[in-house]
Amino acid sequence: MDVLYFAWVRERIGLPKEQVVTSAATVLDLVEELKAREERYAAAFADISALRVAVDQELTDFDAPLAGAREVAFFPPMTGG
Amino acid sequence: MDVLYFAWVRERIGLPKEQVVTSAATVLDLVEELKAREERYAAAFADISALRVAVDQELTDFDAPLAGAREVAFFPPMTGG
Amino acid sequence: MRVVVQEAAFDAGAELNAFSAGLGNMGAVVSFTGLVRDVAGGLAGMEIEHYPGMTEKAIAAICEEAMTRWSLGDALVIHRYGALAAGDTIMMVATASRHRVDAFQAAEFLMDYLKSRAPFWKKETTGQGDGWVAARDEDEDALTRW
Amino acid sequence: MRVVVQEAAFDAGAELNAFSAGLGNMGAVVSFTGLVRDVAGGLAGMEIEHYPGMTEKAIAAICEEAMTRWSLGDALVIHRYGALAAGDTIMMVATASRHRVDAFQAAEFLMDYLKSRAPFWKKETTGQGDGWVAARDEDEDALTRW
Repeated sequence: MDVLYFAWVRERIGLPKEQVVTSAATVLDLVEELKAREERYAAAFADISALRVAVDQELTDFDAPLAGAREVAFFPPMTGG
Repeated sequence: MDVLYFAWVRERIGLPKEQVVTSAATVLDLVEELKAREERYAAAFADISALRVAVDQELTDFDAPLAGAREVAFFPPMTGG
Repeated sequence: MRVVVQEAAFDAGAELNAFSAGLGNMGAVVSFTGLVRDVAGGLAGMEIEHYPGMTEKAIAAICEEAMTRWSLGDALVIHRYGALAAGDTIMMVATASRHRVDAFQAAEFLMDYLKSRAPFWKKETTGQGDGWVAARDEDEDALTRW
Repeated sequence: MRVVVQEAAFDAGAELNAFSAGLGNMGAVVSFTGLVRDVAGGLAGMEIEHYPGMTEKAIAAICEEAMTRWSLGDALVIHRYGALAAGDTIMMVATASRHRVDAFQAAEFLMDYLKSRAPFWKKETTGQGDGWVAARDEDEDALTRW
């Protein structure tokens, strides 16, 4: 599965995209796996209320299932317009 | 006093502007004077609820006083924009 | 603040760009453009009559009211009179503010007041003859929200 | 309906004119233009990051929602990403309708959703360094009215 990071999440983790092999059932499970890896992930995901997530390019919640997902993206609240 | 007519009021009365010598105390008094003149005025002013009036280029009501007024204008509801 | 009442055509896009270029520190620009539309089909043209002298004063007063009600960096109104054809630009309004809500609200306010309080009258010409455009009750009612 | 996400600068006035020219029978056009503003003074520039692929889809979905909610003849969204300078045009929205209320409402709806639901992130560069622009609570709250 491709995992993408944008804005300050990308900066904290230090890369825009990576391939992750996971059997995480939900977005939140994936976040817990990533946080357990390294301090930079733990720092980026310390407060998920400050984050948003998209699964296959659709905004969703952290309890969304990951079955069949090809792409998960984490980022702060958007500031377009 | 200058009396001005716009849009279909102008068309019914048949002129855009005329000088009127009057001692009418209010706009309504002036309207009654004009209606008494000729049929075309009576036709134009038949239903004053369909008309608007400005005294010295400020929108006002038909019971507005005319003391000191230099210019009175009659017209239908505006359709700008 | 700029109010223009003119017979000549104008370039709404060029006006929008000039308005935006002069703003300094305002990030939000809203514009409204009104075009002659051929509702029923067969419109040959439109003639807009106005009240020279009162028109400019009435629009300036509406703009000043908008500037006091909202936090605006600038406001622009251009309104034509005389003969227009289907598709022609009749008028435009532009407003600028720091946050978009002010610019949107002020532009709607300006339009609501221009529709019913600025002395313009539209006459449509069709193959069946001429007719003065009737004021819409909705336009008068729109003023009650401000 | 046209959605453009691009790095290059664009001419908002020319886009407004092209949009208005293609409308046929719609008399009301509303546009919103967002400019880079230097709120605190000393802004060196802005960098806008986005999510290629999702961005276009998210904006198209927002536009389609607007087209179903209001009676619109057309809608346009152009949004830039990459490096911008103070005063640059970041994005624009345009809507067209027969009566002005639809165009105004739809433009405000598009802006409210673009602000908080299209995947763009702004970073400001000043003499004191870089900083991501924080989302405003008002922008999130604005969505509740639709």
